[in-house]
Amino acid sequence: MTQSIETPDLMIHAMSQEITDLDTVLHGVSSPMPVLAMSVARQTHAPDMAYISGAEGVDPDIDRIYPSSFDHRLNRKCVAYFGLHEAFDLAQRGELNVMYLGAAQIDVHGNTNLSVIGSIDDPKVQLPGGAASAFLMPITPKVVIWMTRHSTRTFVEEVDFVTGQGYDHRSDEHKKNEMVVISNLGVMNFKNPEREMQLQTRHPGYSVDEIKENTGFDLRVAPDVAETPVPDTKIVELIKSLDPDNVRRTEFG
Amino acid sequence: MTQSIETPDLMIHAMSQEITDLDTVLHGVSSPMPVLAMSVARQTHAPDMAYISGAEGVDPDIDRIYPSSFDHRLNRKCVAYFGLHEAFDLAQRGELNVMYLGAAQIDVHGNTNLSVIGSIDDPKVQLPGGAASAFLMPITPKVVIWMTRHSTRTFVEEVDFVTGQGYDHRSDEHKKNEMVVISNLGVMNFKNPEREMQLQTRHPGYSVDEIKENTGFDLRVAPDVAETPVPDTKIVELIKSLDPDNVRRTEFG
Amino acid sequence: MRKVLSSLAKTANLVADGDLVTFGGATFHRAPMAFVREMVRQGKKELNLVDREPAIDFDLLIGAGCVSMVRAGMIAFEIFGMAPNFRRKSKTREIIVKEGACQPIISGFRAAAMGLPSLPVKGMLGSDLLEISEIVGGQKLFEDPFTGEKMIAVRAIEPDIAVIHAQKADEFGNARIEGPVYEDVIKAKAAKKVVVTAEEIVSNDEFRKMPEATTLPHFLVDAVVHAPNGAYPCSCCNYYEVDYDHIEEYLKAATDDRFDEYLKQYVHEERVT
Amino acid sequence: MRKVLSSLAKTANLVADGDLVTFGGATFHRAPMAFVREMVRQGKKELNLVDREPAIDFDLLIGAGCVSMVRAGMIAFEIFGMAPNFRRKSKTREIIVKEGACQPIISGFRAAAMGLPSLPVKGMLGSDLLEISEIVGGQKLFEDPFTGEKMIAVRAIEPDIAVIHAQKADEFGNARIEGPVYEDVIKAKAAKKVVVTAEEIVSNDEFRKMPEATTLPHFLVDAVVHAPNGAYPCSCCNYYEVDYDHIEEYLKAATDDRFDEYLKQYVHEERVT
Repeated sequence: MTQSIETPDLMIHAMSQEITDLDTVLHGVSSPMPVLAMSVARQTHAPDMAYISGAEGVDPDIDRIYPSSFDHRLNRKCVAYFGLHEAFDLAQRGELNVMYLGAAQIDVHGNTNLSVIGSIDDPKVQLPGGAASAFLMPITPKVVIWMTRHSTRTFVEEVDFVTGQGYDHRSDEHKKNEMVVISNLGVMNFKNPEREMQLQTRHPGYSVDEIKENTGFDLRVAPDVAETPVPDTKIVELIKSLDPDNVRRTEFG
Repeated sequence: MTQSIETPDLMIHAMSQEITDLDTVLHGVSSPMPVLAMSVARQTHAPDMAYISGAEGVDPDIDRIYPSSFDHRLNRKCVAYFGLHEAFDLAQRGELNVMYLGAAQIDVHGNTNLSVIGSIDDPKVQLPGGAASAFLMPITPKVVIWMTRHSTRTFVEEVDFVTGQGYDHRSDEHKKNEMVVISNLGVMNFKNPEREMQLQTRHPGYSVDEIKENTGFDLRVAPDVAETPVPDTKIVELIKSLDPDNVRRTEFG
Repeated sequence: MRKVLSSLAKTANLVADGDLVTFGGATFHRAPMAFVREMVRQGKKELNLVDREPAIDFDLLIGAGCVSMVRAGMIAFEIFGMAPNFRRKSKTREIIVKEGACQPIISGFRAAAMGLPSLPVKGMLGSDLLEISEIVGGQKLFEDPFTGEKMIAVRAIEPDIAVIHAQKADEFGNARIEGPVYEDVIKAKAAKKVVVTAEEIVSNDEFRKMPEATTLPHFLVDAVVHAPNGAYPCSCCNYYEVDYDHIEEYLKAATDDRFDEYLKQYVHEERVT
Repeated sequence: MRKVLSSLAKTANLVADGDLVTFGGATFHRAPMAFVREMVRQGKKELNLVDREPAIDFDLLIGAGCVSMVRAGMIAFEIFGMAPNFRRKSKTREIIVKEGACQPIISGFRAAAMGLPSLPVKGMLGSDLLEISEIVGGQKLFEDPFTGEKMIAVRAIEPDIAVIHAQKADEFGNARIEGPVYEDVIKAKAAKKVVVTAEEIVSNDEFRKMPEATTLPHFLVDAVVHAPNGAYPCSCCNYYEVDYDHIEEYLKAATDDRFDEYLKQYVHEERVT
């Protein structure tokens, strides 16, 4: 049980580390983990980042999160409003630096599926839909995918449907953009010439082999693979205070 | 002198008559005459029209005009702001019903010139530019051109440069849109199958022949040509009160 | 300005069976739920719904049998999980799902708002969604006339009707939205007809005192309805928050096959002001 | 948010000779005149100016010899007549005039603001202006990928710098414009660099009390300058009106060949705070 309590916080901390100061960052719908990660980043190492809420507030002073990531209380004391269509324009201009996206399936090239399990013509399961993935995945300098259930069913050889574009579905120009995958087992990126997924850090308690076993393709391992840094007590307390109702745990069900 | 005092008011009244109730109407820059015409229409026969000011106010309560038609005091007690780019979107949707435009030259087909006198490569006079003419002329259901100096130099056989598109420079679809020309001598339209300019009403004091003599092409005369209606005292007083400094007369210099 | 103040019943009558319909708000926020419930009571059929990220508004209409087609970037109940009626009826093929992506849907609305047949967007290339959209005619690959860059043209989405819940409106149709506006102005410009439901009907003078706060000028709006609590159980900024308990009750009813009971209690027997 | 408060001199230094430059405001309203005067003092050269309907801002720079090219929908002094320096120097060919139309210029800014290489517009077809624009590469006829409708593609206009005068700003670059906004938000999004000059520098808390009134969020703004009366002799809504007498004095000076005197008195000897 200790592990299952700590995993969300470990992931949130890892997600927050993907933001560097002065980055302009947006989160989308159904995103308690990104909201917490962005809040942690802003209150720790990236105080000058531009925080654009999916609820449209800019740089809000977030005191706590809610079941909906668009809850307008997440705009508390914001300095301005900035609509999603404006944020998307920013993305088209290349000025949205970091975006957090979810996925039901991901493959070795980073293709994500949020559309259907099975075939599109006769789906076994109709998923909720990709929202901004197909638009933002190729054009955003850094996309962070968070996945709370790392298994051979979610990390697959080939996704059933390409909602968000992995590197083999991108133009050369868009291959330059970075992707990071943060799961409940480790942190993966694509920092190799072939742009295939590789394990960069494993969460404490999981071995490289365990993670590879839970992955549906032959997961590369970065030469400098290491352990995912554990957030200090201050950060864990911050996360707890921002999420008193444990909304972040719903994704780990 | 009586005539020169009354002509602006006669023209303003005629210009106001082109608005029917519920029309959405916009004026542009350097437009004291349209501002007055729209104000008169709204305070008399078209109380429910939508008035969009070039200064961006919607349905302002205008107490007086100023040398600049974008003076923000023209937005007094407006109900909303609506930017020019929004008004142009409305025009592209076909929902801007009436627009007032100026012209330095106009020809038999309704082409207007606001760009250059002489050739574009070696102009005798560089004019201020057509502003919205080339965009709005063809696509707006009704364009009203006001011209304060009707002569053979301004009503010409062929304009030196087609800034705004007359009927011979339009697609069939855009030929359906109406144009009205209101000068210091009379009111002209293009209500004939050939879409050529014809005199519809002559201002009091001017004969048909006089107007034809002051026109640089063979001006058609509508079968039902009549005299331009004279505004009643109430309207003249209204105009006077809205323009205490006689800004409207500057165009007649 | 002419008076356009009307009733829920009369304005819901503006929706014809088969219409392409969109709503203001996003997920659980400022959706025009009073209007949605009235649509259910009036037994609308074969509606074609489109929005970026709808939730209970779409799901309720789907559950009540009013819908034949849905186009959305995502339709879900956020952390509560799948939209239950959407999930069930998409599986049984009672509704046709045309999954879009947020940006092409927003840009489709924008194209219509701008009076253009289509609008270019970036991204999208390489996604299977593009293929599907190309087949259904919503998106097309083209080259920019200047740079030759491969772009996606998104076809204009012009809803027959957009229904928007606002905090304040006057009897002429001027409307003020407080807090996040989402794509509501764009939708109002894009749609053929626009209905505003409002928490409060205020005087025209209230608008003239703060014109910079007016979100929709009257000439974009066809009818206004006084609908206090009109977004409930969704939130309405400065008025009330999401009733998350009600959302869970809805989910439970739909999942436990007691959705008819929910409809009876909260829709058909609702007392409309 | 990081602090970007600076001085007129330093921010005017951000403008390089030859830059494509646009200004906020329209005709005699909220043009960033203090910044314009500083540009003259710094002796900028060969600027390429673009705007929908500029007036004294462009004419002053033209008269001071800072400009080599102008693209505008209209450049005039409203009922006062022609822009005197524009008229003179366009005749002598000291400046090149690329006449646009308002909508293609606005749409060019919009394309850049949206990150698109071009944007379609209606109208324009049949005007000689289109031919000229096609030659200079600003507009191109194309067919809508869906309807085949003949449309004009307007090439994105991405200014090197946009200078916008606002009523209020904070030290981080958040800016509030009161009254008409014109295309100022679009320009700020379109430009590579954005300078805001402001009547007042207020605290960040002032912005957080009324976020819906914030026109430009800080991340769109590169530098902020405190410039009281920074639009003079143009108007600044809620602060001061146009000084029409000064406009006439300017015109007289330019027309009577005493423009150097005007520059000396009002520009070179201006005391800058």
